[in-house]
Amino acid sequence: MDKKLLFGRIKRSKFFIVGGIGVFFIIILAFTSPLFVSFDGTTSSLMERFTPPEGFSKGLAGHILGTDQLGRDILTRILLGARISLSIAIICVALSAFIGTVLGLIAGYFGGAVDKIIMRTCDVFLSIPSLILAIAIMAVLGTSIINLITVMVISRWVQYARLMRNQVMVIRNKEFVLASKAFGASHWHIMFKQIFVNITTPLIILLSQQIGQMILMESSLSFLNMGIQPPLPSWGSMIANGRSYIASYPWVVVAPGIALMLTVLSFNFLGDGLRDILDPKQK
Amino acid sequence: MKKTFTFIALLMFCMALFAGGSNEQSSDIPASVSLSDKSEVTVAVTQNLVSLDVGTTPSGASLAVFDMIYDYLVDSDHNGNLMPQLATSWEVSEDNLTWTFHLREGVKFHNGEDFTSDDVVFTFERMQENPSKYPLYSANNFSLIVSVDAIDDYTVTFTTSEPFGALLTSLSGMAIIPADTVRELGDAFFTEGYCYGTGPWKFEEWIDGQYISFTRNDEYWAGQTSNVDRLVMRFITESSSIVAGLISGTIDATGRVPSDMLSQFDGHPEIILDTVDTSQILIIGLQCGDYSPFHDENVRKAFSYAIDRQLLCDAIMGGGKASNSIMSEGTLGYDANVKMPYDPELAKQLLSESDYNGEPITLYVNTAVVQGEEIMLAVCDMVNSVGFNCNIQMVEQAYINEVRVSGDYDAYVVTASFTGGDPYGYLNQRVLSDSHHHNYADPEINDYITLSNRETDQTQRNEYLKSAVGLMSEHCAPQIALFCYEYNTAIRDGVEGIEYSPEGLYYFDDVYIDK
Amino acid sequence: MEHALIEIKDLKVEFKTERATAYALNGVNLEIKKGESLGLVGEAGAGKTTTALSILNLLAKPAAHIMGGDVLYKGTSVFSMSEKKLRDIRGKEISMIFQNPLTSLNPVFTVGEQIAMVLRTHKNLGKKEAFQEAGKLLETVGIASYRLSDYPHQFSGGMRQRVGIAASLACNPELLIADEPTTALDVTIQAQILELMKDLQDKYSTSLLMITHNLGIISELCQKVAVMYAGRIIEYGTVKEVFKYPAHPYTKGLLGAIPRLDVDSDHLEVIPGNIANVHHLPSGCKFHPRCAFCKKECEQEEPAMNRINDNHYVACYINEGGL
Amino acid sequence: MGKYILRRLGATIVVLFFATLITFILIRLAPGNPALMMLADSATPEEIAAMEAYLGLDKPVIVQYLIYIAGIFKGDFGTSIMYQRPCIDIILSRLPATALLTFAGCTVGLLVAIPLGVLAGVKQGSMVDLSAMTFALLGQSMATVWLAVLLVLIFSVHLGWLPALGYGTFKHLILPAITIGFPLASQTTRLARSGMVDVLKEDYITSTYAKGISRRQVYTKYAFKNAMLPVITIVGLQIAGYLGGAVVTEQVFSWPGLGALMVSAIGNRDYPLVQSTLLVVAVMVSLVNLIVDIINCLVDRRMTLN
Repeated sequence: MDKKLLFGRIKRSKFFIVGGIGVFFIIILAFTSPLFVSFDGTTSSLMERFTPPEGFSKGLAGHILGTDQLGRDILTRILLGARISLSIAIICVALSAFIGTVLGLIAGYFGGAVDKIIMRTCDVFLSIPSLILAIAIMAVLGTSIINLITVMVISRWVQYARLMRNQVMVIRNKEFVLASKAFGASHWHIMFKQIFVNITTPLIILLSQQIGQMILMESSLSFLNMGIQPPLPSWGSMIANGRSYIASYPWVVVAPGIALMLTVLSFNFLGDGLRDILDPKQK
Repeated sequence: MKKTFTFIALLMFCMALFAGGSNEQSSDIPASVSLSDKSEVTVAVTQNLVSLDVGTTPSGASLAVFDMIYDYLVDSDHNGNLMPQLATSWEVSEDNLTWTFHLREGVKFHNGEDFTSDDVVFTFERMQENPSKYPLYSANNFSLIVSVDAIDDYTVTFTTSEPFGALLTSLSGMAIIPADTVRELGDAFFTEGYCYGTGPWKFEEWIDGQYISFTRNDEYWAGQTSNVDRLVMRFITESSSIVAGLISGTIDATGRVPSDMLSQFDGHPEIILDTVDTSQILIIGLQCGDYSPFHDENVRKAFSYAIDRQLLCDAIMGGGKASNSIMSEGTLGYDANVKMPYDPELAKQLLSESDYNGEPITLYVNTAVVQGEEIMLAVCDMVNSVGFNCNIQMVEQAYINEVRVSGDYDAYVVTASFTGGDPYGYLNQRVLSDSHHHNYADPEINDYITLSNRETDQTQRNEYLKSAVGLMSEHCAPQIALFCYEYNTAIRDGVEGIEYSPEGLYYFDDVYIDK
Repeated sequence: MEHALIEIKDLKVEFKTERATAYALNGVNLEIKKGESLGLVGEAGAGKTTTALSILNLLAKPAAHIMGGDVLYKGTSVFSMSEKKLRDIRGKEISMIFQNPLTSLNPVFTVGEQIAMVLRTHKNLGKKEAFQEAGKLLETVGIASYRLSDYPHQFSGGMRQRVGIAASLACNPELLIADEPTTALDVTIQAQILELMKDLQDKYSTSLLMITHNLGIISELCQKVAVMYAGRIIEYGTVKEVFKYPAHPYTKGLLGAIPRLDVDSDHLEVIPGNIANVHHLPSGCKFHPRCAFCKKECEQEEPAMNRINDNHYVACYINEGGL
Repeated sequence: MGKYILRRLGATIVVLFFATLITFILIRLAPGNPALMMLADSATPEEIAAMEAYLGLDKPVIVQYLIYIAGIFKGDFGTSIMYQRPCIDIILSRLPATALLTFAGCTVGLLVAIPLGVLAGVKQGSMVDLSAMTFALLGQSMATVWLAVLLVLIFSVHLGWLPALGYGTFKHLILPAITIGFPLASQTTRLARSGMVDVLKEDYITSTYAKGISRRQVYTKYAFKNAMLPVITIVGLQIAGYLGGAVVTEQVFSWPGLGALMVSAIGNRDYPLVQSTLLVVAVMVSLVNLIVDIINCLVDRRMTLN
C-alpha cells in the first residue's frame, strides 16, 4: 500500500477524519483534565446536591454541568471517568486481542486437533452470553478493576480467535508460506513474520471497533454493580446510579450518557474509516 | 424480497413458538386502571415473591401475601401489640412452659373446610418434621417449641423447652393452613394455586416475576367491608419504573419512593404523598477482633462521633430519624435519653490518641440497602475528614453472610428490622450468639439480653433491654446505627386502608376505595 | 439511408478510479447490419468487453465516463434512451452472453428462474408457462429440462454457458453479443458451444457480435471481422479478405502467431513488447512502439481508417495505398 | 441433511457439557453459601448443617456434579433453592418473556435495518448512505441503560403513550423491543449495506441487467437474496447473545425474563437454578445457531452442510 494512495484514501474517508479528530480530542481532554479542573470529583459535599448546570456563568470555577446526587461536580467526574473508562477499554482490547490472536494463529496454523479444541472452546464461550458469564465470574472473583478487566477479556477474546483463525486458514496454503516452510523456517517465524504480517488489516479494523464495545460492556456491568467500584467514577456507573433521577434531575444521567456516546461514536467512526482505507477489496 | 424475508421471519417466529408453548395467557392484565370504572387496585411491591409455601423464608412480599390469604392464632397490628385472631384467648402455665390457646369456632377455609385445632397442630408439625425445607421454622425460633397438642376441637397447647418470652410474636408469623386439604394435595396445594386460607382475600393467580392477584372473600368470619373486587400486587424492582407507572396510571400505590424522585409527582394531585416512620435501621457491624482497627474503643467512638447522622437524613434521605442506639422508637429497649453526639473535633482527638494511623478500612455495603452507595460514600467522606482511611465495596447479601460468619471484615453495612417491635431475634443472633464472629463479648450486655429472653412480663423485658442497648451505644460495639428509614408512600387519591409496619413492610388486607 | 442495426460512432470511454484514469475506448467506429455476424478480435484489455457493454448502456455507473461519440441502435442513441426503453431492448432485442460462466449466473437462484425471468419480463408469461418455456429452451441448448430447478453450482462450466445462451435466446433477439463465450472453457467444450451457436444462428438468423481473441472462432462463425487495439478499430473487413491479406502489422502479427499445419516453420511470429498501458497510452498510432514498420508520422498522428477495397479497411500509414 | 444435523447435535452436546461444567465450577467458587441465604439470620450452626444436607451441598463437589448431570438426562434440572420448586418450571414460566422480547427486538431491528441497509448499499456514497451509516454507528454507541431510561423518560413519563414497565399487552413490548432492536438494527444495517455493495459489483448482476430486469427488481430480489447471506449468519449469532443477555433491558423495564432471573439466581447463589438457566440458554443459543445454518443452506444452496 503506497503512501500516496493511503493519504488519498484518508483524505476522502469522512468517517476517518471525524473519528480521528474526535478520538484525539477526547484522549487529550481525558489525560490533561487534572490541570484545569477545579473540583475533586470523588468527595461528596451534601450541601450542593443536584445543583443544576451553571454553564460558564462562573467561568471554569462553576459547576459547568451541575452536580450529582452527592454534590460532586459532574464535569470533573466525566473527565476522570473518561480516563478510567478509556484506559480500561484499551487494556481489555489489547489483552483480548493478544490472547485471541495467539490462539487464533495457533488454531489456524496447526489445524487438526489443536484447531478443533480451540474452536470448540470458542463455541463454549459463545454459547454463554457474555454478560451472564461476566456476572458469574464477578460473583466469584469479587469486584475490583483487575477482575473487571479479566472478565471483559475472558468474554471478548473469542472474536479475535475466530477472526484470526479464519484469516490464517486462507493464507496458510498460499505459496509464499509453503516456500518459507521449504526453506526450513521455524513455525514461529512463519506464524508471526509471514502470516501475521499479512492479516493485520482485519485485526486493526476489529480492534478499533472493539474499544467502543468494551466501554459499553463496562457500562452494562456497572449497571449490575459489577463495574468500576466507587468512589472512582466511570461513565457506566454514573449512568447506572443516576438513572433513577432522570425525570427530576436529568443532567445527572444525560451528561455522562452523551460523553459515552460521543466517545464510542468517535471510535466507531475511526473504525469504519480504517476499514474503508485499509480494505483490500476497495477498488 | 418476499421469499427471503419470510425466511428471516420464519426463524424468529419458530423460536418464539418453541419458547412460547408453556405460557399463553400472558396478555390479560389491564394496561391501565382508573378507579372509577372497576373497583380494582394495583400495588407495586419492590421485592419478588419466590414461593407461596407458608413455611418459606419470611420476606416483605411473602408477609404481605400471607396476611391477605391466611389468618394467624395471634394477629399483630405490626406495631408491637398482639390481638386475638383465630385464638380467642390464651393463658400460660406458672412454669412459663405451656401455653393454652382457645380457638375461634365457626371459621371456614376458602374451600369450605372447617377450622379446628387439627389445622393448628398440622401446620406446626408439617414444618417440625422437615425444618430445613421451611426456613420460617428457624426464623421464628420454633425449635424452642417441643410439641403442639390438640386438647379438643377448639383448644390447643404449645409446650416450650424453656420460657419463651416472644412465643406470641413468633406465632403471629405462622399462617394456619387447612390440614385435610394439604394432607391430600401435599406441596401442590401451594404450587398449583389452591392456597385456601381463612383470610379476608382469596388467592386468584400468581405469575412469577410479574404479579399476584386476589379476589375479595365475602364470607370472611370477621366481616369484609372492603369495596375492592380485585387486588393485584406487581413485583417491580426498578424504582423509576414504579414512579412512571404511578404517573401513567398502571399502578395505584407503592411504599418506597426515593425522596429525590418525589418532585416527579409535582403537577399530579391525584397521587397523595405521605411519609411512614419505620424501625428499619441502617446498621454498621464493626469487627472488634484485635486484627481490626475497631478493637480499640476510642477508634469505634471516633468513627461513630464523626458521622453527622442528621445531615444524612436531611440531605440524602429527605427524612428519617437519626438514631442514638441500635433500637428505633416503638421497639422494646428504645431509650430516648441515650446520647450519640456528632462531634468531629472529639473524634479527631480520640483518633489521634488511639494507635490507628491510616490503615485502609473497607466497609462492605449490602447492595440491598436503599441508596446504600450514596449514604456510605457520604459517611466515608465524613470519617475520612477526621483522619480515617475508609472506602466502600458494594457486595451481595450472600457475600455479607459469608463474611459475617467468617469474621474477616472491618465493617459491614446492612439494614435491620425487628419483627413486631421485639428485638429478641436481633439481639440474640447478632449480639449474643454472634460474639465469636465480631469478637465483642461484654458480660454485662450479654447478661441483660439473657435476662430479657427469660422475662415474660413485657415492661420488665423493656428495662433489661434498655440497659443492654444503653451499654452498646456507650461502647459503640458490636454495631452502631446511623438512622431509621422514613419511607415515602405514593397512593392514588381514593385508595385507603393500606397499613405500614415499623419494619417498613406494608399490608393491604384492609384496602378499600373511598369514592 | 436505412440505419444499420448498431452504429458506434467515434466512441470514447474512460474509467476514473482513485488510482488513475483508464482510457478504455479511444474513438471506436463500428457498424453491425441486420443478420450480419461480426467478429471483434483483439488482445485482452483492448476494450472489447467495454464496447459490448456500451451497446447495452451497461457500463459501471460511478467509474465509467462516456467522453465522446455515440452508439446508435436502429438510429436512436442508446445513451439518450429512457430507462424503460433500454429495459425493453435488453434481453429482448439485444442480448448478451458473458465470458465467465462461473460468475455470470446468480448463485442463489435456480437455472430455470434465471431463464424464466427474461420470459416473464418481456413476454409477460405467467410463472408456470415461463418455466415450461424455459424447459424447452434448455432442451434446445442440449440440457435436460428436468434440471430447471437445479442451481448453477450443480452445473459444469460448459453447461452453465449453455444456460447463458438459452437465456439470451429466450426472446430470439435481433442482435446477440457473445463476449468471449468459450474462453473460460476447455477446447472440447468450446467446440460444442460453437457448434450450438452455429445451428442457432442458422435457425434464428440473429445478427451476432462475436468477441474473442481466438481467430479460429471468427473464421468459422463470422462474415466480417474488426481488429481492435488499445481502444480503437485498426482493421475491418470480410473474414476472407482480412485473414488472407492482413494489412495492419498488428493483424499480421496476430495471424502470424497461429501455428499452421500447412507450413512447417519452427518458430511462431512474436509481436515484441506488450499491450499498450490503458493509463498511459502512447502518442499517435497506439501500436507504433511495437510496430516494425514504424515511421515518423506514426508517432505523431493517429492514422484514420482508409479503404483498401469494399471489403477491407485499415488504419495504418504504411498501407495507405493498399497492398 | 440428516447426517449433518446429527453431527451438529453431537458437537452441541459437547459444547453444552463444557458450558455446564464451567458454570458449575464458577458458581461454586463464588463466596456465599446458599444454605445461609435460605435461613434467616437466626440460623444456628446445626440448622445450617441440616440445610446444607437437605440441599445436597454437603456431598463432595464431584458427586454433586454427577447427580446434576444424571438429573439432566432424566429431564430433572434440580429444584431451585430460592423457589423451592423444580428449576425447569421456573425457567419455562420466564422463557416466553425473554423469547418474546428477543423476537420483538429482532423483528424491530430487522424491519428497520434491512430496507435501510439495502437503500444505503444501492445509493452508495449519497446522503442516504451517509445518514444510514451515522444512524448505524449511533445505535452502537449508546449504553443500553441510557437508551432504555431515555425511552422511558420520553415515551412514558413525558408523553405517557406507553407503559413504563410490566409485561402483558403489546404496548408493554414496544419500548423494551426498541431498546434491544436499535443496537441490533445498527449492526444489521451496516451488514446489509456492505453485503449489497459487494453483490452489486458481481457479474451476475450485470448479466441480470443485460436481460432487461428492472433496477427495482434487481435490488429487491436478485441482489437482495445474495446480500442477505452475511446478515442471516451474523443476526443468528446476535439473537443467541440477546437470548440471555437482555439482562439490562429486563431490569429497567421490570420484564420477567431469563436475564433478570439469572442475575437474582447468581445473587442468591441458587446453584441449581443458575446452572439450569444457563443450560437452557445455551441450548437455545445452539438451537438458534443450528436453525440459522439450516436457513443459510436453504437460501444459498452452494453452502454444503460441512
